Amino acid sequence: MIRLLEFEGKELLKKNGFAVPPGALHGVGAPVGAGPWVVKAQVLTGGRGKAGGIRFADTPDQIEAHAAAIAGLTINGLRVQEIYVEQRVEVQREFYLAAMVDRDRGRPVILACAEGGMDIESVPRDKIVECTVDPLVGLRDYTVNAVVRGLGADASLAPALAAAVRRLYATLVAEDAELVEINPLIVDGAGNVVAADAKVILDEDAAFRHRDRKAVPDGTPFEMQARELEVIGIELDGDIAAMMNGAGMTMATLDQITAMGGSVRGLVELHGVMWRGAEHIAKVIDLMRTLKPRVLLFNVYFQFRSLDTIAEGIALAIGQAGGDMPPVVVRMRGVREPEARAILEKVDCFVTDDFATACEKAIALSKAAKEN
Amino acid sequence: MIRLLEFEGKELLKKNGFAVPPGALHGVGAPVGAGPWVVKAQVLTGGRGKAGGIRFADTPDQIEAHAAAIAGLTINGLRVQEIYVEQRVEVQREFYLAAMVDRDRGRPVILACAEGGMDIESVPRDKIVECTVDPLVGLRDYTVNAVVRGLGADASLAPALAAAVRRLYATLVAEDAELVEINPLIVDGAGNVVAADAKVILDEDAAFRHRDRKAVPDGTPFEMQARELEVIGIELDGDIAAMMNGAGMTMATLDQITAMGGSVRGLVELHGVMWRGAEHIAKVIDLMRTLKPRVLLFNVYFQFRSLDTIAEGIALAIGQAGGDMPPVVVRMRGVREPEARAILEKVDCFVTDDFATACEKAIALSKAAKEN
Amino acid sequence: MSILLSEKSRILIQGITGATGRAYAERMIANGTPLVGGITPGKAGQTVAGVPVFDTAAAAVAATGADCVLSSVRNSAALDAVCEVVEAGARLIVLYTENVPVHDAMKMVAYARAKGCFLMGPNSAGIISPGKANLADITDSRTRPGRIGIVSKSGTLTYEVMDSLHAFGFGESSVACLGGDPVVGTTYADILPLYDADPDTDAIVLVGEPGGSMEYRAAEIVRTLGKPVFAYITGQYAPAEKRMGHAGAVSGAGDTTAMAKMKALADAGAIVVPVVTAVGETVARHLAEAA
Amino acid sequence: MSILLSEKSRILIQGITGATGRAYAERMIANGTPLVGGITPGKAGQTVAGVPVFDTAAAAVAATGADCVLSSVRNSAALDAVCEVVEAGARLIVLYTENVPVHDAMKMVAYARAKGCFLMGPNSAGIISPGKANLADITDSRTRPGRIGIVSKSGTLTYEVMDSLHAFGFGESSVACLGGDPVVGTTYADILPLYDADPDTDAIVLVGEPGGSMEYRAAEIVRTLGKPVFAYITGQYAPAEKRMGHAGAVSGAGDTTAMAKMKALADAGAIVVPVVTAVGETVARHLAEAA
Repeated sequence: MIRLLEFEGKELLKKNGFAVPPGALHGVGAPVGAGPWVVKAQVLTGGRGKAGGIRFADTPDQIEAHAAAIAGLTINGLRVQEIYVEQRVEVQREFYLAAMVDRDRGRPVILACAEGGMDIESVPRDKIVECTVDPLVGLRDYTVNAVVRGLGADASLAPALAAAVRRLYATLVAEDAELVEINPLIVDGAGNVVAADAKVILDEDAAFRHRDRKAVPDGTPFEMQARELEVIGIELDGDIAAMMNGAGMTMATLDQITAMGGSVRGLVELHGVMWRGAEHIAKVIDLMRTLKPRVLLFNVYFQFRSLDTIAEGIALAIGQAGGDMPPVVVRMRGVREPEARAILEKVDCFVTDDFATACEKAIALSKAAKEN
Repeated sequence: MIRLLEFEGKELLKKNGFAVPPGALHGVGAPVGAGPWVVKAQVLTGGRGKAGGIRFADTPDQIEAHAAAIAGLTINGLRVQEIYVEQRVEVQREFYLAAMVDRDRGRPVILACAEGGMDIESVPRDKIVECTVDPLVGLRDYTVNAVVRGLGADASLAPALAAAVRRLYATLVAEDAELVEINPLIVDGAGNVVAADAKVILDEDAAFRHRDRKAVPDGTPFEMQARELEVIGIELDGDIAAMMNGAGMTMATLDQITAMGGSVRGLVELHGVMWRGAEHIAKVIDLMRTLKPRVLLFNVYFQFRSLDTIAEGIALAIGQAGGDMPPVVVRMRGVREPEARAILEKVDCFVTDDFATACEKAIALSKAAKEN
Repeated sequence: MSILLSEKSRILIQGITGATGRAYAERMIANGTPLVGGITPGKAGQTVAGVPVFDTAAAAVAATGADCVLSSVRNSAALDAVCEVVEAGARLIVLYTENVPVHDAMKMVAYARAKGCFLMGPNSAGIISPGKANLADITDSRTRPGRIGIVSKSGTLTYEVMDSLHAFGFGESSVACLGGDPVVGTTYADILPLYDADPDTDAIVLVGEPGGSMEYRAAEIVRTLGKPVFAYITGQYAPAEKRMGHAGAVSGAGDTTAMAKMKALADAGAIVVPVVTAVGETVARHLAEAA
Repeated sequence: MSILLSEKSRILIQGITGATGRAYAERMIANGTPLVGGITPGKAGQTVAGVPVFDTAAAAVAATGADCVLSSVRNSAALDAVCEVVEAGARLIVLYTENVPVHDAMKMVAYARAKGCFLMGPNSAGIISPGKANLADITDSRTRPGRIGIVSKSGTLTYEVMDSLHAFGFGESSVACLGGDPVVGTTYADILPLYDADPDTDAIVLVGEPGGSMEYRAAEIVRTLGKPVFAYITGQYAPAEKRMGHAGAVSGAGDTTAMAKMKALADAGAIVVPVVTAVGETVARHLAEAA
């Protein structure tokens, strides 16, 4: 899931044939064209307007003043990443238009509303037209026409809006996007259809089709570092850092610890890096230690790969850490279990083959560590 | 079914990204580029080479001599329509490659053979690779690869041939073609993949997607004139000219007349022009009379449109022809039958509501006319 | 009973506000065919022949529970129209439209088949279950309820077959016209087992034509059926390689001639009738002998 | 018996000449899974683990009569691979590949469904009918033939469920892993009726997760079943809006949380198990009470 900032989204829309207001990042040359302008906070959250992240400027001096003010903002807990300055467009009419992947229905869906510019979740459901597209036949005219009717515009605008709907769907597919939301899509003073905002989420799994794309998924520093190690990391605020194989096991371990009265500091799902060997595993363990957990828990069950690698990785990490290691609990089951056990006998850790026992032990150790 | 001459087919291939040898119609400016050249008869039949319709020229004078000789040729009963002069290409390797609509399977099919330049019907069936394409998913790599393997070329040629296969399929779909056959597809001296011949059949029903296309289906003058009147005409060499509604009725009438010992001079299927009114029907009847049939037979059964129009058309045609009209037999059934009968009572013709009776009468009249 | 279409069907007309659509709607309502609505984009809220018009197939199906559609749109809109009603969940579609591009036909046929929808056509004269529902260009008064099932590629020839059957006292359980184009959705092989399973059908009349292999697949099915099949193949004397209006009727390769198909059907156990006017008599003779 | 996969299945491995494909092939042959061939373009004529390799799925199906495929190809080739085997007529496909683009997943799922093919995945751990055939990354020796049917989105969690069942003397009729991605072919709603109809399955264990609505559709089916369904939903304490490796496990909107799903399943009559390690004990207690 790669979320784009507004200006990145607009670049992508422009590349796919949409008209967008002329603009540039603040600090990159002079402001585009003549004023008036809009100075916009670039940040991956909504509600920018209310938070003072969108301001109008008539002169270059005003741009500077607004940019300075916006640069210091934190909106919904996120710091403003960039400042974008674009020409202000005269608005004749505003619509809401979006295409997204509906994961439940397993189909692309197009959403349209005659009223644009507001939070779509606050619009009554019956004012939103929702049309799915069957990937077997693609976007066809009957769907385009139904969406355009949903926008409720004059007949004279219908051809331009139909073209925008086709372009939107083509963008969703061509860019492997999970969401392309234009809110508002506007009709400007000259009667042109222009994308005045852009919210785009891309599918990182399709990177092989977009080699030029630099994947920039967001997250906490821990989560970003985990991604660099090709594992999935999630940061929480409890006591135990746990490493599992498989998403189901990861969630089940979180469930089990929580249900038994413990708490979790962080989760790492390592499925997919086992082939990298013990040293890579040790690096992941080092990363887990940066969370300063009270206990490290490993809960792995391998039916295809063998357990030696993970055991070697754990032993390596314990050895390298010296005394700076929190207590370690290992639950292992599966292929080459006796061999893996033999490796771990040489280092200081608690080993079991039982899921519940491992969680119990980790909770007890974390509570003991807390009391000290 | 619009069949294109070689040079028209090559223009279409070029438009769709294929390399073709540089060439031009004879008489349109100077020969393209430097020699040697090939001078080719443009005619809608195969076997041009054996018939002397394809000749090599090293000098402009030779081109003129060959063109004069070819212009006079009749190949498989068809006169040469145009003469095409193109640069002669050095052939390193020849393949057969075609895409067509397989009407039986209801799918596009791609045919490939490692041996090109010969009549594909003479190639053993097991040397031809045949792959259908499911229109729900389009042409996919597994099919492209299977076709390329079927061409049996070196791995170094595979990417260029794969591109040619994709282009071929895209041409079939984009041009609404029923057949795009390239025989031979060649690898020239420089290693380029070039379409050295082109046989293309287009679907006239898709004319609405190709407004710039001038539809030129072929046929006898009678058949072409019928088409101009928006009916389907077929010329045969017997005695009775018959007009029916519906293709099934048309064939059934031919069957019935033939089975009962009669013979047919021509068939007209008028479904689709009924809304044009009596005068148009009369024009079609005038066209039927140009076949000089011994009898005119009408066999119509309308369940949706009413019979008045056809009756009026027949009456009009008989009136306009004066004494120059062959005997007329009318079989009518369906909507407003009494009204139609009343119209025909005023002119000289035999009317019945029975299919077999009408055929019997028409055959008797044609035999009587023959004996005179 | 009947096949595919009955008095319980819930029918929509696609393009109901056009001249042809309106004429069909009025005829259906006048003759008791269960028409429940129509589709014309931008005309929602209107009524035609007393039934409501909707903007989209999805809205029409949601509001009326329709399961059958008669589609009479221009050829350039046919692919779109069929995809829309297939996606909306129609179980039976009659596509009356002629001159549909063959690439569009291939796509719509593939889509309808994938979704388990019976598509009659393109270029189908329709389907009728006499006395129950009429989704065809066949006049209600020219049909007669009865126990013979007809399946035909041709529309007009079907009139002859019915007349011939009526002359010997027979009527039809259903009449299904597959459509004259070479690529159509529903084929003989799909229809024959439905008639065989229908308790109110005693015998089946199959009307075929030269070109294509659809009649050969039908012959394979005929072998498996319990009921007699009477087959008439038109175009027995048709010139080779000529196009007879129905693009399907191209008798090209040797073994797609009418004669070859008649032989294949006879070999499979069908009773082959040489001329269309003899269908009724042949059915009467055979059923009398069997009784 | 078992569902979808049995000793009569005829199995192909797509990508059989790769390292993973080869490993699967050797394990299958060693454990008696009816592997009949493999597909790798350009490698026709080779053999792997004693079975023949073909260039195309069509050739492999024609030569071997195969009906099931295990596909282990790179993510960029997955859509192509699935389309090829669906078109070749496979009835069951396990797509083991992870990180398949969601647009590709939508296309392959639509195509497989349209053709009536059971697609497990993308990102499925596979399906196994213990003692008969193994099309999964689950070791044969860790399974035990028996009368409990398992259907799960997760692979690893399925190991825990089996261990928990084995501890109480149970075994599995089949184990079907749907795949961890948000868009997968076969769903709980497809599998549950198969277990219900299987005479050799006594009870069903359903393992679900937060995100999506698949478990709600499962609950609707649970109401209609005659056999007891035991449901464990993982991610009960998962933070909202976090991605847990399986892209599907996004607990976003309020009502796609594990807790909400547990309630829906309980309301539909399923026996909800709060922790995965308690599955075996719960099944044992319930079946003893019922007996």
